[in-house]
Amino acid sequence: MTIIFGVFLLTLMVITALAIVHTQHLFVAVILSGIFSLLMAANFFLLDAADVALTEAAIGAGISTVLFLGALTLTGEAERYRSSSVNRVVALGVVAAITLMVIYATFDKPAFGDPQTPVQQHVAPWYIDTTANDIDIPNVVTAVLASFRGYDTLGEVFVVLTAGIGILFLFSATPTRRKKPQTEQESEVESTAEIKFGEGLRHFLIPQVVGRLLIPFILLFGLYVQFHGDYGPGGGFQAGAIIAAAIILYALLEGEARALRVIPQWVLTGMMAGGAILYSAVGVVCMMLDGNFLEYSVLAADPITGQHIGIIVIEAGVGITVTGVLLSIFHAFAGRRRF
Amino acid sequence: MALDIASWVLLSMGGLFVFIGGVGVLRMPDFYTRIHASSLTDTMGAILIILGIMLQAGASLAAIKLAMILLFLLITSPTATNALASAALLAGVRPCGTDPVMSADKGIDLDTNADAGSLGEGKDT
Amino acid sequence: MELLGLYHYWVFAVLLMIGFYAVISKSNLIKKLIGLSIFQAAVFLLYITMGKVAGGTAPIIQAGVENAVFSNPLPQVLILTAIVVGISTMALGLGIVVRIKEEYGSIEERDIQEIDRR
Amino acid sequence: MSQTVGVNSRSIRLKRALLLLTLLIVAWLLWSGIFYPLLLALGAFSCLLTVYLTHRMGYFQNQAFALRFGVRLIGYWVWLAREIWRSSIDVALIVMNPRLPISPQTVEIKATADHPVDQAILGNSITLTPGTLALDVYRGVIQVHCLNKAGADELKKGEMDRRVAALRQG
Repeated sequence: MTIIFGVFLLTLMVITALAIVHTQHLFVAVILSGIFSLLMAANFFLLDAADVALTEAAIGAGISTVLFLGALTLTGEAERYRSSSVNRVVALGVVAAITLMVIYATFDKPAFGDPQTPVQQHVAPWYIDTTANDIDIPNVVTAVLASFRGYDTLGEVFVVLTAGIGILFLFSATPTRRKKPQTEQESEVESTAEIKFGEGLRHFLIPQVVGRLLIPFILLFGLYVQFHGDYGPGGGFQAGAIIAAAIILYALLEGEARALRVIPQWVLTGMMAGGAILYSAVGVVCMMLDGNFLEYSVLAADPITGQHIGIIVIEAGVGITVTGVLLSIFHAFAGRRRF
Repeated sequence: MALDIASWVLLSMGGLFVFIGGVGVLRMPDFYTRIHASSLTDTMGAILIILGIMLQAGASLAAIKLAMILLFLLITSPTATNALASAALLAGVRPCGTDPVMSADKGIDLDTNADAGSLGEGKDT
Repeated sequence: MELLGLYHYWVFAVLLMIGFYAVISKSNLIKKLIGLSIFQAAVFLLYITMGKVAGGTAPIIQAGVENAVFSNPLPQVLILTAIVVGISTMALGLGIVVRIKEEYGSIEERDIQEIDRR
Repeated sequence: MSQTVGVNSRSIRLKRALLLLTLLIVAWLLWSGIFYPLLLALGAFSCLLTVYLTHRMGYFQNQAFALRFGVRLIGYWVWLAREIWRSSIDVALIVMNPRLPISPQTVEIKATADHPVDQAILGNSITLTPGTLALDVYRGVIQVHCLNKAGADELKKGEMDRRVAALRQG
C-alpha cells in the first residue's frame, strides 16, 4: 500500500515541479510550489519523518507562499522573457547529462530501507538507545535536536537570526531611483494580490468571521506544538512557524498596521535576539555550574530532570527567535510600498 | 467486527465521492461549476472518510482529535471555497449564465469602505 | 520495496535537475529562486529517504512497546532545521530581489545586465 | 452615564474573555491528554497568553466574536447534514450522468439575520451544500451560484435562511 502511495506522491511532485518551471505566470508558480510543499510533506510522513512533515507543511505551504506573494506584489507577476532557444538547448543538455549521471549513480546506492546500510550504523542507534536512558523523553528527534546536537541547533538559530537581521538591513535603505530601463512596461501587469496585501481584507465577510474564530485556536495550537515537542512531533521550529502563521493570518484579515499594533516591531526585534540569547544563556549557565557548554545534566540535581529543563528552555528560545524572524520578514515585505 | 464493516463501508463510500468529485472537476465546463464538483470531495468525501477512521480509532483521544479535525474542515473548507470564488469574481472570471456587468456593479466594490464597520467597529451593547 | 527506493532516488535526481534548470535557464530572478527552492526540496527528500528503515516507525518511543524499529532520527533533525533555515535564507534572497527591483526597475537578468553595461 | 456604559462593557468583555479561556482550556486538554503538572502549568500559561494576544487583537471590544452556543445549533447541524447528504447524491448523479445536465445560474438571496456571524454561517452552509456556492456576501445579500435550476429554486424557498435566523433566538 505504501508503495502505491509513495509512487503516486512522487509522480505528482515531478509533475508539479515541471508545471512550476513551465508556467510564465509567477503567481501560478508560487501557488503551485505551495502544492509541491504539501505533497512533499505527505511524502515525508510516509517516510516516518513526522516532525519534518509538520515543519514542511507549516513553512513550505504556509509562510513561504505568503512571503513569495509579498515579494510578487513588489516586483510584478509576469516573466517577461522566455529563455532563448540556444540557452534552452544548452541548459537542457546539461541537465539531462547530470540527471543520467545521478540516476546511474543511484544503482550503487544501498538498498532503500535496509537497516544494514552505513547511514543506519554509526550514531543513530546510539542516539535512540541513549535517549531512552539518559534523556527520557519519547521523541528521539527532539532529543537529538535539542540535546545531543545542541551546538548544531544553536548555529541554525543564529543563521535564522542573521537572515532576519539581513532583511531588516536590506529594507532599511530607501531606494535611490536610477534611470528607468528602456522597456517601460513594468506596470503592465498589475498584481491582483497587491490590492489587498497591505491593508487586509475589509470586504470579505466570511473569511473575516471564520478567521477571527480560528486565530485563537491556531495560536493555542502553536503553543501546544511548542510544549509537546518532547512527546510527539513538534518543537520550537514548527511552533514558531505556526504562531507566525496565525499572526500573519490576522494581518491579512485586518491589515498589516493593526497586526503591528498587536505585536510592535520593537517586540519582534527583541524576540529575534532574545530567543537566541536565551539559548546561549542556557549554555553559559551550564558552564557556570561546572558543566560543558550546553550540558544540561548539571542544571538540576537529577541529570534527567536537568535535561528536561534544558530542552524546554532552549526549545522556547528557538520558538521565540523563529516567530520573531518570520514575522519581521513578513512585516518587512508587507510594509514596503512600491517605489 | 460490525464496527469494522461499518468503517469500511464509510471509507469506501467516501473514496467513491472523492473519485466522483475528481471526475466532476475534469468534466465540468467552467471555473465555478468545477468548484461545485470539488465540493463533493470537500464535504461528503471528507466527512465519510473521517467518520470511517473514527470508527477504526474507537473510543479514544484519537477519535476526539479526529472529530475536531472534521469540525475544523467543515468550518474552513467552505471558507476557502468562498474566498476562492470571491477572488475569481474579483479577477473578472464571469460565471456562465449571467450578464457581464453583474460582477462589476453589484458584486464587490473595492473603494467604498462603508460596510467595513459592520465587523470591525461594531456596535457594542 | 527495492523499486520504490530506486524510484525515490530517481525522483530526487529529476527534481534536483528541474530546479537546476530553472536556475540556469530562466531570466526572471524570482523564478530562479523558486527553482532553487525545488532544488533544496530535492535534497531534503534524499536525506529523509536515506533515513527510512523498512518496517520502521517515526522515532518516538512509546511506553510499553518493546523492540520497535525506528527510522533514523538524524537526517530528520538535519532537515528539520534546514527547512527553517531555508525559508529564512530564501526570504533574504527575495529581499535582495525586491531591492534590485527598486534600484533597477526590473527583475529580469537580461534588463539588469543591459543597465549595468550602460 | 458614560461610566455605567464603561462598567457594563467591561463586564461583558470579561465574560467573553472567560468564555474564550474556557474553550481554550478544553481544547488544550483534549489535544494534550498528558496530565503532568509541568505540562498543565505550561498549558495554563499558553491559554492565558493566547487570551492576552486576542485581547490585544481587539477580540473582546466588538460583538463580532460574540458566538453563542445554543442547543439549536446542534439541531441545525443535523438538518444541514441531511441537506448535504441529499444534495451530494444529486450532484454525484449529475456528474456521472453522461449528458451532464447542468444549467448554471446565479441568484441573489437576502439573509434575514443581520449579525455578521449568522450571515457567515448562512454563507458557509450554502457553500458546504454541494450544488450551491456562495460567491459573495455583501450587506446581507448573498450571491449564490447554483449548478442547476432545482438547487436555485430550493434555495429561494428560504428554508435555510429561516433556520439560520432562528439560531439567534435560541
